[in-house]
Amino acid sequence: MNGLKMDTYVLELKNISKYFPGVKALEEVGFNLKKGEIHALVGENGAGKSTLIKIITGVLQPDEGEIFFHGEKIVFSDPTVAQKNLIAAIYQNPTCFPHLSVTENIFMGHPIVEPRTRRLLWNEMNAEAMRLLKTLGSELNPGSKMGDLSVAQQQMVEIAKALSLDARILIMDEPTAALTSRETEELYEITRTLRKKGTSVVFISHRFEDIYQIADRVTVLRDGKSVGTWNVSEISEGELIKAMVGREISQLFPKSEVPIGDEVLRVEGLSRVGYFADISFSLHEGEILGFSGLVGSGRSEVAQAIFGIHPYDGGKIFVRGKEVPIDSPWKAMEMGIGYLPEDRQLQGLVLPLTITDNITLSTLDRYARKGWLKSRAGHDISQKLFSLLKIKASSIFDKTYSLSGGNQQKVVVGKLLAGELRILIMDEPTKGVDVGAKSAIHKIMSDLAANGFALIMISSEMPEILGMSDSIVVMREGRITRTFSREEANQEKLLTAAVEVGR
Amino acid sequence: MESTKTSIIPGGLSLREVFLRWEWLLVGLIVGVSIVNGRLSPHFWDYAGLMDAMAVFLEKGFIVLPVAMILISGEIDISVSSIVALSSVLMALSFQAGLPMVLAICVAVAVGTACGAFNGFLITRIPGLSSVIVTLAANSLFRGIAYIVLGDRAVGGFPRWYSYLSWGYLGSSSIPFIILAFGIVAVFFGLVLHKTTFGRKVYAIGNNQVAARFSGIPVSRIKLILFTLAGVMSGLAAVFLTSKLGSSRPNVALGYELEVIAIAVLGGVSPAGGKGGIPGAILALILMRLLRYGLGLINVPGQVMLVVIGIILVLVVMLPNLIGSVRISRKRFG
Amino acid sequence: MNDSNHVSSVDFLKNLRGFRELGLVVFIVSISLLIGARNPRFLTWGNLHDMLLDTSILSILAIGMMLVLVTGGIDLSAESGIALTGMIVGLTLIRYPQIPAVLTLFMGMALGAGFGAITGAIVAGGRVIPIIATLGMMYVYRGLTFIVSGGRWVNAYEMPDDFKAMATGRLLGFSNLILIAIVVYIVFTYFINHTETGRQIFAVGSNREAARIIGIRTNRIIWLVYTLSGALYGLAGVMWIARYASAQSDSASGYVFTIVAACVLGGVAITGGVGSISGILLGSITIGIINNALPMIRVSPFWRTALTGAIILIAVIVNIAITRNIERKALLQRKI
Amino acid sequence: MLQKILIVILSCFLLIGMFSMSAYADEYVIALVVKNVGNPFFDAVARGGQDACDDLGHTLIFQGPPTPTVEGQIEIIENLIAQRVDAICVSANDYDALVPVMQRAMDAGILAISFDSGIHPDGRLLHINQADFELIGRLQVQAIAEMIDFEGEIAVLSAGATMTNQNIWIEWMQEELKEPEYENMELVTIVYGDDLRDKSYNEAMGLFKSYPDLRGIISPTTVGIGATGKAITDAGLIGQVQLTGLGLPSEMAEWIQNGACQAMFLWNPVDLGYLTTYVAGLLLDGEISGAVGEEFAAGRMGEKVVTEAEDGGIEVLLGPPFRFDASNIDEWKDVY
Repeated sequence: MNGLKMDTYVLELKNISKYFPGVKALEEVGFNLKKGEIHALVGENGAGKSTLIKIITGVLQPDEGEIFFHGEKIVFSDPTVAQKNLIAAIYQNPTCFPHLSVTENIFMGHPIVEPRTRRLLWNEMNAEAMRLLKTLGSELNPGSKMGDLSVAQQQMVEIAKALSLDARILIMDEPTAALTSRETEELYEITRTLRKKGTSVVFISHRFEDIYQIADRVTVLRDGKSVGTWNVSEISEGELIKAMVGREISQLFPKSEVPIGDEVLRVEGLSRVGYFADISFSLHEGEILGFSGLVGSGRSEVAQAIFGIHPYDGGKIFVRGKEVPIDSPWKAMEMGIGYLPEDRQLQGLVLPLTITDNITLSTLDRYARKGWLKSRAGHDISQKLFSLLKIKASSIFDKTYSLSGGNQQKVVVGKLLAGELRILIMDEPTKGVDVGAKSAIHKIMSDLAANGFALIMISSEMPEILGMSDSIVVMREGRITRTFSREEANQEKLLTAAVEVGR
Repeated sequence: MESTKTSIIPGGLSLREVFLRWEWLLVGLIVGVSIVNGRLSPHFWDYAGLMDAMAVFLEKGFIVLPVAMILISGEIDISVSSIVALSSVLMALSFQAGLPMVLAICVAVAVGTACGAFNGFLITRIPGLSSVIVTLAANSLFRGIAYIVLGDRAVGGFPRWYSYLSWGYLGSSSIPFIILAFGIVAVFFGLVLHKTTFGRKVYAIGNNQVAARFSGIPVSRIKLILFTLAGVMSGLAAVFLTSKLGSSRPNVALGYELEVIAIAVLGGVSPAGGKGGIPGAILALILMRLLRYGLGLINVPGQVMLVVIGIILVLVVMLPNLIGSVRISRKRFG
Repeated sequence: MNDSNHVSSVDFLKNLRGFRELGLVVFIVSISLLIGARNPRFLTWGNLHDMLLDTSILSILAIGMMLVLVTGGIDLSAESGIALTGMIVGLTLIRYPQIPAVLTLFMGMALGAGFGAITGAIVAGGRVIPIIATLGMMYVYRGLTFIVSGGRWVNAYEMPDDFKAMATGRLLGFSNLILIAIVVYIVFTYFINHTETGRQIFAVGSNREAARIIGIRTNRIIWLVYTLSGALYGLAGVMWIARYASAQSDSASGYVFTIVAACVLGGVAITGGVGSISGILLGSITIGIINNALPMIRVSPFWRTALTGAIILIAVIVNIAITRNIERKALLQRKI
Repeated sequence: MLQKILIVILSCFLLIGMFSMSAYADEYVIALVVKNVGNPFFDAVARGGQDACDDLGHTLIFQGPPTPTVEGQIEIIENLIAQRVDAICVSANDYDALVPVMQRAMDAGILAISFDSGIHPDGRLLHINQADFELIGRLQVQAIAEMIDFEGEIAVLSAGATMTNQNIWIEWMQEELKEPEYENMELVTIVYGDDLRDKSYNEAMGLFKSYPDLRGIISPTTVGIGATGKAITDAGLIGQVQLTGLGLPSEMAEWIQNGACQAMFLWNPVDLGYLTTYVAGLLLDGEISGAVGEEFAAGRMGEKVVTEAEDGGIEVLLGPPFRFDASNIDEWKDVY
């Protein structure tokens, strides 16, 4: 028992270093966690946050340094050791089992069993899963298949799983990235409750909102080193940004005013059975049209229908006044429509390929004569975009999996730009992207609009929507509920339209 | 994403370099096997014999090429052997019915094309139908049709020149004609896969089909072409195989489907898609052939040969993993 | 939260997935009635029993294959594993005919588990892609079958009577082999649905990285499924030689395609994560019917191969059509 | 660890290879290429071949593909040509398909002989015929007719649909059945078990069900007759359905003793291998020329004569097939 060591930290990491071939992922990082505190861990992508977490959970082992658990030295040789010591983690991309039920996802690894025969007790587990989900305010059926759930719902299950472990240390890696504001509020509430019960929480986020709402202390990592730890009440947003990026970023949302030009895209009564219905809007040159609404309200589905990924079964699409039937992405791109997908790793990039291969992927036929590749032409274009977008990599021949999230996103944007497409649909363009890259992407979008491009931006982040859009469409359950101009929109109005209170 | 940041490889080996490494391994093995063979049997270094040995069942090689491409695109085709049988049988029948041999050969290729297109059509048009299931069933279906049309008969009596395809030599040299034919086709496939936009798209699909689709690549159409291509080449293989056998029966080319996949994978093609290339597949074909030839020359019984080939297949594929893990652990602790 | 609406439709869909198996049942019943109309003897108890008997070995093999497929692998070595264990047990019986028949079953399982463990070690430890590792081992085990037997067969007269009686004997009106299959099915139903390890197999197949992160020893699980597959083909190998009263070195050549077909028909996803005991049982029975019924309705032997292929293809397509139709209906009912 | 074991195994194989190579010093090398290895029939052939080589002082190479495919045989023959053997004696998997490669062998100055299952005269110098095709075909019909008193339905369960020998025998069976004494008998169907144990067994079971009045089965193939014997026993039809054909005594002992098969036929494979190799040796030594009508002493086989074959080539006939029944099976079951 640790009765004598009352003042020690629950968890203390000292001088942790971790090397990967050729890279120092962490260098003499120190980190500590008090009982019953919410400790935010921030830093740009690639700063080493994920590595640090993997070390705490035992997925990775440090090359140097020591870990103290309740004041005693401990070695987390594999994930089970951490689990036994009641350390649980909720990862950035929900690490779920898509083919299995919610109950199984919650209890995999620590099932409720009949003590003597070790038979799984399904009824007990289902009941417990139901109870846990209820405490989270979710009415998910524990028998549902995980793969059928939305990302936000999966996140809920992940949290329920952490609760079921009754963890003393809970690590949340960007838990709010996929959540809507209302869900985020719920998550804050749950986190505070946990704190009250004495659980220590490590909270990773890119959103300053999260940090200032719930965190007690904040540790900043930069380039694998810890910059420092502060009480949240003692550090301003500006100072925090400065600590993270090592420089000051003046403005996050630089959408410049440009004259709105001709109509380039008009959608009339678009519908797809089971997903959305009666969608109508129009888009003009130089305009950024924001699409707001809860996750699952059908925003992405509309975008993908316009891009030809999934067919629509009713309505019309007009490009520059001419009706065009769009049945494939190929056709959409022929019409000058481009789509930046929400999930850049799954939908946007072919990770094992190089930057140039990815940038030229959708326009391959242009760098070829009668099918034979002329690589030079492609390289030239890539090189140009590489410099233009300020992608951080040694060359255009780097593999995209080795890039940070923000730079990966820039490559996807580059692919879009290479296509010389004039109508761009961007689905969550800054999701999971660090502050620096986020501002860069916003700058690019603004420049594009200034050059007469027409943009649709789907985003779950209110400040982003409000800051960037010329006009805003709000969707709820597959239908457009309201359309706002830039001037009349505010956070409250958007939210009201998204949830439509009093339906 | 941050976690992938951790996997930066120093000096970033490009895919091409990795290919090269694998191919060098195969070249090394080929040299090794040749040396051992040469020591074991005095007949091994007989140039003409070696050429003839390379030509034995080279028609399998014709199928390896498109199958490698299908594997690279992340799909699989286990119906090729049956397509060979059906093409062969229908070619023989149409010849027997009075068609000139040249047209009968066209029939074989046409039948192969149709079978391949049938596979491709089902796989691309019915979402949820995987290539494993389709080609597994088509494997029975095509061979079954061959049995239906030919029953227990064999058809032969082809014109004399037709046997030249598999048995003839180039002029007075000792290079079999089929080696030249295969060489031409192999170069063509190598160029298509490695030097054209089509090939680039195949790799993109194999590495990430969703992203390929989101990038405007017509995934279905390319897969349809790939399966049709496998059919075309199976038809062509049927032409050469029938020439070799001098007659056709519904039970020719039994068991080719797995051998062909084994050779492609030995050549560095990953059944998971996105990896490998034509040069590797060709080297693997040569390696496999030399191995069987060498073992045959010293009269290793067929059953022992099975064991040896099985072990070598596993060992060769395991080798890079073992070397890799040794290197990593040395780096970590050394 | 606004989950409730979405969730109910999801649940609806989930329940309907069970209808995939219903589709198979409909297929089995209708084809049986069709064949019964052509040859009434097909629907007699005696024939149905024979059909189950035919299916017993296949259905046992299908369990092992399913476990492997669920982890995203495949075990091509199963077919030569059958021959090898059968041959070794057969040869042992020549030398020690006094071995009780029941013991041979366990002997086969132990041998098979040993072979499976080697295959599993190559896949899990050597990190060789399953299709190649098991293809290689398929050759190796087949070759070893020739080598251990020296090319000879084990003939009926060399096998002890009680061993042969095991395959022909009946208990409570059911052939012993059917009973063995039933026992295996009960054991594995329990294993898959009610033990932690059983569920971990599905977890590994569903998302290997996630399984590793929560502390499942994924390599051990992968090794385990090949070992279990081995134990089951070992058991099947003994049943095989008992049933046909002969151990040959080329036993079960090409049989692996039949096993995979049974699994695929039963709804096991080649990509891993999905598979159910009831599904593969129905899949095996469907294959059993095709094998058993076509000779009975005097289909020309030259037509059978093609028909088998066509039936598998049609069954799978019909199944997909039904599922899609149901899903579409569910979508139509969704309120927008 | 595993690797070490594998390396040891590998080097063992290489040693075997060296060993077989060291035998090259002898005068002539005669190769016996059989349909497939792992078949006791051909093992007996090999024993006979070895005896003949011992008698004549030549070297024997025994080879065959693991599965009975013509592709496998072509590969083996190509390898034999490359190592310049002096004679190739082949039991063909296909009557036509080996002709080109055997012609190439002859071009290389190699003696080309077929035995057991012949090839077209264009591709051989001589065929060693185990027994007259006509005689074997007719004999089997006569035997089954006696067993069923010249009355009732009979069926044929053959090997693969493409097997040369079986197809010729079946033609002669049909010819024999045209004789008036068989007017009350009817050949209802020919089915194919592909020489696979499970398939042959299922085909036999299918016959019982689709032809309830079936009285007899002729199975002119060793796997088929063995599987049918087992099927008759399992179905409880001993005495009701009669069985004859060509089978191995070792395999058929059980079914002859229990009455499922009253009698069946086969020539002596040891003698067949002996005669084939002996004739090859004599031709190489120049002792005989291979002209029609030539008489010669074939070692322990006694006097033989070169005759014209049915297909236009020349052949040497081994002699009439041997009839196995309950009275003599015990002496033979351990021989082959």
